[in-house]
Amino acid sequence: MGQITLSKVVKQFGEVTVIPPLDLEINEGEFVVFVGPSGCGKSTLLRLIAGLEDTSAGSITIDGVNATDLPPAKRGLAMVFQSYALYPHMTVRKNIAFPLKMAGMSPEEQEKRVKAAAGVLNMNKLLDRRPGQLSGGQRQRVAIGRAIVREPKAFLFDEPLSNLDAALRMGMRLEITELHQRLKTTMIYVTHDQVEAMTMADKIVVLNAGRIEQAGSPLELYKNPKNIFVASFIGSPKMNFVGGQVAKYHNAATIGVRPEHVMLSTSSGPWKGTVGVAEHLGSDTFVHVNTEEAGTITARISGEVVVKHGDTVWLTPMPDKIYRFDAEGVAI
Amino acid sequence: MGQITLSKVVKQFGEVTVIPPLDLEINEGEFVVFVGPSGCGKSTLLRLIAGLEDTSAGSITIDGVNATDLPPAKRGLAMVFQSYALYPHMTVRKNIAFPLKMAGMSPEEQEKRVKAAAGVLNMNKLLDRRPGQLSGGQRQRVAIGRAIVREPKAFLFDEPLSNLDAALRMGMRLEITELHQRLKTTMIYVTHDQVEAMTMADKIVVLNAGRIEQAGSPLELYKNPKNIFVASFIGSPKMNFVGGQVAKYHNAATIGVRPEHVMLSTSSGPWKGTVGVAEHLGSDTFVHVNTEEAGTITARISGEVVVKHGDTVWLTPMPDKIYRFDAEGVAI
Amino acid sequence: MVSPAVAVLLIWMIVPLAMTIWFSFQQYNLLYPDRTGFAGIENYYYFITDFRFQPAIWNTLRLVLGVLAITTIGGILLALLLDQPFWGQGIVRLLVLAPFFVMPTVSALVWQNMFMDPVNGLFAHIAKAFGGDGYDFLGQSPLMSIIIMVAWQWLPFATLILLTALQSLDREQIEAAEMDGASVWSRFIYIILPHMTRAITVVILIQTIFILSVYAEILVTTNGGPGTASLNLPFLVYLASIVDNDVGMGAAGGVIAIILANIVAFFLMRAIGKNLEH
Amino acid sequence: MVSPAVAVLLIWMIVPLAMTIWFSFQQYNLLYPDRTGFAGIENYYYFITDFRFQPAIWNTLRLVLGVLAITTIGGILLALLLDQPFWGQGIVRLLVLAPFFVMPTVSALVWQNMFMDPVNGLFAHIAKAFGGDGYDFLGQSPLMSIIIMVAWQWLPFATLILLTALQSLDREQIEAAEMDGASVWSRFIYIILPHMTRAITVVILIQTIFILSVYAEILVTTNGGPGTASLNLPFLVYLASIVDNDVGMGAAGGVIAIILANIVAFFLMRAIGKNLEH
Repeated sequence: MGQITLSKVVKQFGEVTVIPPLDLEINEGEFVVFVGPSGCGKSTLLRLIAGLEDTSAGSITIDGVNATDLPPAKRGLAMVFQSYALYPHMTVRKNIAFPLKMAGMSPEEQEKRVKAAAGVLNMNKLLDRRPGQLSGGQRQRVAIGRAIVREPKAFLFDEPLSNLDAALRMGMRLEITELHQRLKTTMIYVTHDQVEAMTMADKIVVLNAGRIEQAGSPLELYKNPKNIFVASFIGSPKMNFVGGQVAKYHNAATIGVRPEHVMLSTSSGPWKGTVGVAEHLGSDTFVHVNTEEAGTITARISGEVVVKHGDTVWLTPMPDKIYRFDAEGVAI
Repeated sequence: MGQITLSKVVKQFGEVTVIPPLDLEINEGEFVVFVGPSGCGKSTLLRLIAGLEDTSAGSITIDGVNATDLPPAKRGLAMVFQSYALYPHMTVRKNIAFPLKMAGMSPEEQEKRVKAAAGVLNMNKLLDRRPGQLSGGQRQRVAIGRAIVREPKAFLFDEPLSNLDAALRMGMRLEITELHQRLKTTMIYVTHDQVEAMTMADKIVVLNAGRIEQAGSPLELYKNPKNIFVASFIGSPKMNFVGGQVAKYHNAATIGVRPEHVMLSTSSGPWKGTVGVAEHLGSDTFVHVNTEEAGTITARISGEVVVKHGDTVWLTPMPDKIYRFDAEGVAI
Repeated sequence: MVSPAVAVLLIWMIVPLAMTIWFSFQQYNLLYPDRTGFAGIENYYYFITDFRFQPAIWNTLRLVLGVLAITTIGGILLALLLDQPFWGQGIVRLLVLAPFFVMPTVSALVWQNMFMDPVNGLFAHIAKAFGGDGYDFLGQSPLMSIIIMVAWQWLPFATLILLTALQSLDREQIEAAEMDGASVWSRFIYIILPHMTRAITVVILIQTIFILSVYAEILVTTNGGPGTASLNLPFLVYLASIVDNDVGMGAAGGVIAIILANIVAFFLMRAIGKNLEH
Repeated sequence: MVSPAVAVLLIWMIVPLAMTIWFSFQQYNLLYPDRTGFAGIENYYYFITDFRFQPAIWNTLRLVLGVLAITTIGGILLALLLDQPFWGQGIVRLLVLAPFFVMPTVSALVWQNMFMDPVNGLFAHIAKAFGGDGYDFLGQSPLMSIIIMVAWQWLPFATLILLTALQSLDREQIEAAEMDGASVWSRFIYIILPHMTRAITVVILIQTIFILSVYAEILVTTNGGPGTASLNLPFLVYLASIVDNDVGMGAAGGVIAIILANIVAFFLMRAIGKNLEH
């Protein structure tokens, strides 16, 4: 259960077309991440699937049933909101039980399901608190709990980690991935952070101005980006792009090479430059080098090479890791 | 200019001692980062240096002058606040000129300095806007501009990037580092994010419960952490810690090994386990393996090895990269 | 620096209250200036045993509760209505507020002469058009008439505060409830109403303070009558002090009124205090 | 669903205003019930040319401006004071609010009889203690006396709103200004005052609405006199309609008062509108 098909879905707000006709297939049990810069329509797309926005044209099918005109509650989906959207005047227990109460379930059954969900998310001790007394991570967990109890066909997540701090984000990322492995329910996840997309997704859908730029597995997108947009969006630090003579030499309008595919030498190489900023992460160092031939290039060096501001270095892109793009930015 | 010495500085709020006697030397032109979990006293320490909090005991010397009892304005330091603390009813120009106006500078001189600062930070076009009309990154820049015009002896930054999103954070990190290279003024920077600390600092000061756990260059802390606290705080993903029999074999209470120093094999090794979550970043993969001998271990694999949930794998820690800690958590 | 200023402040604020209490224990009638001195609880005794006191207390309570019921329920309905998007929203919102800017005296006159007048009032005309007879609102149901006048004046205030509260409700909460299968009614009961609780409290308490001291409307229209049918506590204090010239008894009535108001004030302070924390 | 409800609403809100306007163009004096019919602008003409009209307008303005000056400046000072940490803060804050909960009638009586009375008032006693003479506040400076009474009542409201605004000021802004070398005075002028601008606007406008219709205080104490020295617009409307029994002229005065109030309302709406956006 949890097979969702979008067919020629269009969304307009007044005169503005936010999503031009768009087709998308989400398979049962898949973890799909919509990723893109802000304003790319990823949240709107999620809200169309949830039924919180009406489609202007096209159809949405959930498990073979046309859901285009169904109200949100009848679609059998559960959503975790960016603001968590917990009910502030209810205890955690009541928050989680709310969808069950609305479904007219008996109090005993409600309590049983709440206990089960609390067990899964390890928050039995929080049940009698109110949202205002919880930390960001705990609220996040309650919001997920409220989604789980309904046993939905699919979970929808709208940037659920954007309000958490760096360390917590990593932990929750892992927890959601583990949850998916346990429940095996379809999940659709919206984020602007490509790291979240890469680490969590079975399938990433990269959106730009309402269009799907590319959809595929994380490694597929990393290895074979269809265009400059995807290439620059996926991977951290960002891919280096070089135009002009250097690109022409490779028969392309622009070439791209990822920082991890640039070799740095203190003696020789095709691109000579001086070190600007060197960011030491311990495990790696990101070196930003100002070259004459190729502009500012970021290189990632593993381990022990020590370079510092002002050093002269030479860079060599790995020949088999160079991406070539034509004048429209499409990969050749 | 910009030499700051803290000598036996103590801070108490009522009965609670936030900072026990603490000594610290900050050299001219250094980029020092105070890092630690929330509540470790890092912000309080910065505010003591700024003069926004009074010291309960001890002395603070700035450029050889005892500044312990000087009011903030007389210390010649400039601060960039976490909330940016821009004056909302003034234009950007007036915000930046405010310290100059307070110093009684002539309008012409003010305008000249504002223009210069705006040039450095590339925000000439924003001068007539108000803070409310700016994006997070632009506000950040204005706050830095307001600090620059005063030509202070040292800059103090209080978690300046915590309100920005992931992509912007990387860019601003680089900009602040470049600014430091250009101005060569002492900078003291507070953050809870070890990545910021590692990439920006000349010297990292790791704080815990008001005490300095360790101070040194990023690579020094990464390579030779003094104790478990520092070892687990520095580096991403976190160092793996193993106790029990395995540690005893190495004559230690606990051993630690970083994910990048764990080798993964599909055939043999000392620690056998099954893959839990595998996070694919493209350039690397973080594999979380549940082992019998050593609990859950995270390994970082570069490049192409493909493992997936449920696979059986064997892990080998690199023998010369194993950190040993005694029962008190101190490195042996 | 702070302490002397605070002391001056306390005197400024407290002395009038203290003086009222002091006078309430004095013999002090302007008609008999020679009779002075300590009166004990005599003033209180006479004020409370006055045949008009019990009706006044009951009328005060009826007035407050009646107006509160109309404005709070009406205000919630209006706020829900005005929160919907519709054409001409801005103008309608402005017009809803209009009664708030009409002076109480003017409002009372308009209602009395133009609506409720049994011969020439609008209601009488409407009744006649349907073959009925003019009803003497102020004569037959004086208190209810005053309740309607005062409620008309305060409805905009309640609406404004409740609308503001409604607009501060996180849209995502409503959407979450929608996804959770809550009907329109359930969303109102479980999400919207609890969200507005604090605003409703504030509306009730602030209005109570003002409605406790309703006075102009009674003076202009019914003068407390017929009999004691529309007499409330502030009006009784006015009658005692000005009409009967008994300052001591007026002061005693004032103290009773202040105690009543302060019981309300206590709750209002707690609500506002919570708001400030928030 | 929305449209008919909005229509009913409009009628409910607007009809009383429309009726007032209609009556203001009618001959309608209760003493001469046979004289009826369209009066043109006669009512307005007589109301405006009444010898009491000009003093009433000026007194209304003086009253509003006087009270606003005292409450706004006093409120800012009090708010700054109460924002400081000091011992007994909670109780002092509660007491500052006390006058707000005293009914206007009671407050007027207290001031009149216990403070301002030239023989037995507290001020007279103090003056005598210093060898001076009792000053007949209400006789000699009736308007100023009323301004003091009303300001005493409204000061707590102003203080409360301004204190709330002050407490919402980001501490880091003050600290930033401190580091930028701003003195206490500069911080007040450049940071604190601009931050409070909106709250000050709200205080001024809301108070204006209420002070425009001050009425009970005048009735209880001076009755508008001596002469026209403390007569304001609502009181003149009251005199015209009730004492002179001329409903038409009263309605004309009411319309003028409503226009005056609506000019203020216009600005208030804009300020509140901005607040709601915020």
